[in-house]
Amino acid sequence: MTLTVETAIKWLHFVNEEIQANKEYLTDLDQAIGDGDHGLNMARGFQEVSLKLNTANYNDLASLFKDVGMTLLSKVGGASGPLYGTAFMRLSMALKDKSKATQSEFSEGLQAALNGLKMRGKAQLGDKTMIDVWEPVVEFLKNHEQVTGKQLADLAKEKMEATKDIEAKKGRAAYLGKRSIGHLDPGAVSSYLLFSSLSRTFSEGEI
Amino acid sequence: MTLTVETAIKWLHFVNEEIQANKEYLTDLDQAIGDGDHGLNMARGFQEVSLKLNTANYNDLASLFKDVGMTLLSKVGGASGPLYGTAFMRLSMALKDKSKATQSEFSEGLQAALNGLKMRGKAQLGDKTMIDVWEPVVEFLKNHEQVTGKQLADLAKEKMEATKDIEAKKGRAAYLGKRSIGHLDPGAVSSYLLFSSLSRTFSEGEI
Amino acid sequence: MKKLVNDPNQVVIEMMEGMLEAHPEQLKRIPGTTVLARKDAPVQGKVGLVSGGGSGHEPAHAGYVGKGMLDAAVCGEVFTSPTPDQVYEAIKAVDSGKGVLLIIKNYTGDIMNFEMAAEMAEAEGIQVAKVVVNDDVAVEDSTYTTGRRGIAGTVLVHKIAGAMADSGASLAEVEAVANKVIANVRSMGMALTPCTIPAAGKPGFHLGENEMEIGMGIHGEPGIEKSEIQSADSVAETLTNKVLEDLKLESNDQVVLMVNGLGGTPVMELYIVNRKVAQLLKEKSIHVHETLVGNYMTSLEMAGCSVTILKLDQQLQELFDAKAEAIAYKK
Amino acid sequence: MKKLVNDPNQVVIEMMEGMLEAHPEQLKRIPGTTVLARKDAPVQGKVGLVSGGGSGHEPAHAGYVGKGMLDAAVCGEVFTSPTPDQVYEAIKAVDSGKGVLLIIKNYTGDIMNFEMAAEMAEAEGIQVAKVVVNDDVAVEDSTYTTGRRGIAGTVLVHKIAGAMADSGASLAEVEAVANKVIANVRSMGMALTPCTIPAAGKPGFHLGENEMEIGMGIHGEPGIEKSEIQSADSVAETLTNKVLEDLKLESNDQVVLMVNGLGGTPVMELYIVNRKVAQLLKEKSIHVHETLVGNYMTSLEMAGCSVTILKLDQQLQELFDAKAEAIAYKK
Ligand SMILES: Nc1ncnc2c1ncn2[C@@H]1O[C@H](COP(=O)(O)OP(=O)(O)O)[C@@H](O)[C@H]1O
Ligand SMILES: Nc1ncnc2c1ncn2[C@@H]1O[C@H](COP(=O)(O)OP(=O)(O)O)[C@@H](O)[C@H]1O
Ligand SMILES: [Mg+2]
Ligand SMILES: [Mg+2]
Ligand SMILES: [Mg+2]
Ligand SMILES: [Mg+2]
Repeated sequence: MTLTVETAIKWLHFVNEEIQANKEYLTDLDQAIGDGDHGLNMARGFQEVSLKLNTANYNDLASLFKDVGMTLLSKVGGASGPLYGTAFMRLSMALKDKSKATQSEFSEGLQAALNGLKMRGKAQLGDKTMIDVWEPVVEFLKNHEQVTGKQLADLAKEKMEATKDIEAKKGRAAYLGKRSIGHLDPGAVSSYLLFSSLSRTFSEGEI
Repeated sequence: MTLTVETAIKWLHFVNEEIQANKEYLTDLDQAIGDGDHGLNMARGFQEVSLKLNTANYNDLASLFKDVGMTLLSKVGGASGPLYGTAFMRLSMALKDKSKATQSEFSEGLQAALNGLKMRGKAQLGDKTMIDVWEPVVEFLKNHEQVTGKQLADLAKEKMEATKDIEAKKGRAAYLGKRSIGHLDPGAVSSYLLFSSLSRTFSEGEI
Repeated sequence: MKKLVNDPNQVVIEMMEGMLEAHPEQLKRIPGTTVLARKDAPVQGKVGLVSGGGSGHEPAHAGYVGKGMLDAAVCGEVFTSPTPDQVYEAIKAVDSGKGVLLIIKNYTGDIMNFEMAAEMAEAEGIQVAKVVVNDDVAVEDSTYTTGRRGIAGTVLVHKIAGAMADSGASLAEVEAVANKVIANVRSMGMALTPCTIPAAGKPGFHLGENEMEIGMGIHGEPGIEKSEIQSADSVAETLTNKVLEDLKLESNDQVVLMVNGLGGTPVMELYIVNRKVAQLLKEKSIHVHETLVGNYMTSLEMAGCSVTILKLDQQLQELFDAKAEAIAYKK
Repeated sequence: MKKLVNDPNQVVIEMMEGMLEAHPEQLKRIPGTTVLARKDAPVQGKVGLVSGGGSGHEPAHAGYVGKGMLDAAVCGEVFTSPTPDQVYEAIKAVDSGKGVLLIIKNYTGDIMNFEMAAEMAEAEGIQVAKVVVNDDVAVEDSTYTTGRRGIAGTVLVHKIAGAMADSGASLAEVEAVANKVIANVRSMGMALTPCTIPAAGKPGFHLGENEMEIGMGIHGEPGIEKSEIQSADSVAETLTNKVLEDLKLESNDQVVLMVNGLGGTPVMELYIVNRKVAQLLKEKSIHVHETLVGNYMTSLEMAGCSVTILKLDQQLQELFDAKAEAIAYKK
């Protein structure tokens, strides 16, 4: 795969589409084990991202992802805002000056983003957070040279669904203790939408 | 008829019984066109009256009705408290020193009570208040020498039911204007219970 | 019925006990009564101010007991005027020899009970004056009927008459200024949800999922009309316009504005309403001297609000600005 | 959804506008932001105090802006922590050179957003300290999890740290006293009804007609258990005992007691709860220095309450007693 400015923009528009379409679903999930704003937060943030991308011009991936990160940081709020914001800022930093990225460069960028997420949120794999989708997806991209969109989306979906059985240790759902079991983590679902949109960007073909 | 201390006490216990049995009904009526406390107010008041009558001894009607009036005054509150309280105080004053009363003495007493009600509440016949039961009942007792309990109860009932078609001019229902039409006046219903209990006291016979 | 109560028939006494526990330095209970008075009542050389009415409107009225406002509040049963003997006890407890002003909301029951208490007190040689607050423009004012209801504007009567009494004014002077407030204050309310008298155990009226009632009284008495729920702006406009229609303000008039919550409405929504009311007054060049936003005169847990406007003159403004140290009103 | 709103997505901005209209002498908006600051910010020679969080907890936090309490409040979307750029604007607006203390409620989102803002401000050479309030004993405090939530006790941190800052203390001193309050304050809440985020349009959780939730958080996060509705006394006992268990008071200890309403509960019920809480403390010979009863930290229109107890020492007591002139807290 090669990620260009155009494909990145396409990806982010897809993310916005998915988030808007699932706004109520994400909110419902957050009502069950959180405070019911995750859909609202993500929809507000990606709406702005989409607007931004429609009005600005980008020569490189770094400035594109920086804008995405800053927009999410200043529009989403809550727990997910600083997390997704940090992730895209780190991705931007990792892709400094690059106008396109190979799969391995992009995977390294996502690894940096994941590191940022973990640094910011102090969560581990298995805490029932978005990390539970990010970490396996990043691992997979790093360790496989030829990846199809379908493989990526399937993996993200599987890991997202697996958060259902986990007891939350971080984020608002942690207050529920064992009562959090049986519910999907809203942030894991929004992260799944992020990666499934990436898959959609490259349709079913090789990423 | 002759009203003795014993029959008066019997009457008031019957009133209490009827009020307690109709507490929710009176409250429902007051919810429709008032503030929903008439049943609570009357039940609180007559409960106390009943208690009082069980513990005190009376040689004359005046002191008996004075206690009833004072108890209602200090326990009922709202609009109905001062009204029923005043009525029994006036009845007491009219029967000063009497240990029993003839029908004509009692009717004069009720006329004095009615005057007190009108002085206190400034309502007229046709304003959709308890006056709409009191005034015709008192007239009837004054103008007929031999009255059966049934006649009395029937008249009180008829007049009570007639409040349904009236637009309220006094009391809380007046705020509703025309919207008060179609609802019984709660105070007219409690006054009906007062007079139907009187009828019950003398069973079906002559009062 | 979802309420934090014990015995629904004991809510008033238990509330009073809770208030006394919370404010032992400010309040005392006149023994054996439902009267809450200033700890230091009767205050020598000062006209005593007594108000009260049915409970369920908290912080009205006991929350307004304190220096610069009321000397005593009489707590009736929920939505039921207190009885004459209780009001009489309050009058006796606050009279320092300078006389007592009764601030009565215009309801048949309140008028009758307070009147009888006044007669009792006068028979004992206590000077008593009465004012009747009737600020609710939702109800037509007609001499043939009960007239307008007293609602949230009553709090401003407490404030200003209280300041006047605090200044050492005579009973006639305090009465006069209270009547001046009454002549210049107008309110109107609306409700989104009903409320439940604890002892009744079920809501006093019904509003559909998409209905509201404009002109709602503070005991759930119906208002002008039931309608579809409207936006905050439209509600603000309806209430404000009706109040202004009656108050006949001119540009550059000074007013106090109160956006009052009925108990179940979040402060957030009250401020959203205030935003529009303030805009409307600005458009008419009416100057808001001070705005009060909060739960001042409630109806248990009813959701809804009322808008109150008081037209000020120099005297009312100075008295409004005076210090007050009541539990629920500090200035 | 029965609410007095216009566009459900604009409630925060419109509320802020309504607050600015209501309190033009006390508040200013930092242009282009969701920050409400003291009109006279930055106050020279004084450490600046900034708090905030998601909206929907009114009067928290903008209602606590004013002399003796906060210098600025950052208003996030409903139940959503404000973003770092907004918090950063607040820090800049209140720093007089003496540094700024951030008072953060312990939620992942708040911590992260405020932390990032602090990093931004520090990069600009502004001294920033942070304290994290975690008074809610309904949640187990474990280093492996998110830890306890910050709820109504936060208002007492505002009050006491505000008084300390007002005295001219240094940033380190203000931070230290804020941490002392945090170490000595505990709360627990319960709910009878859910609440609805305006933009979500439906209640955040469900409670049956006869159910309540003990340990409910102020964003509708579930608590310890759902149970049948209990009496006010039993609720008071459950909350108080859980708080006391954690606070380990001794007889003759002095405390501040707050019985806080969650927005939809009438003041009457709060006093009924207070009656029992006061009794329980008396039985344990714990002396209540002052009681606060009212809606201090709400959850939109949720019905329910929380009990907060702060253990005082000489210093905390003096600072608690100091003057405060915030919109929603006057002393
Ligand atoms: N410490 C954390 N690390 C990683 N992800 C987290 C953490 N805390 C929360 N999250 C994620 O954020 C999501 C909730 O986001 P959102 O509802 O927008 O914020 P909030 O919880 O502040 O309301 C959770 O579902 C979870 O995936
Ligand atoms: N001015 C009046 N004169 C006579 N009866 C009245 C008057 N005002 C009210 N009432 C009676 O009182 C009844 C209401 O009593 P109640 O509900 O106990 O008092 P409140 O209206 O104060 O809540 C009405 O139904 C009516 O019959
Ligand atoms: Mg959330
Ligand atoms: Mg009634
Ligand atoms: Mg009543
Ligand atoms: Mg949130």
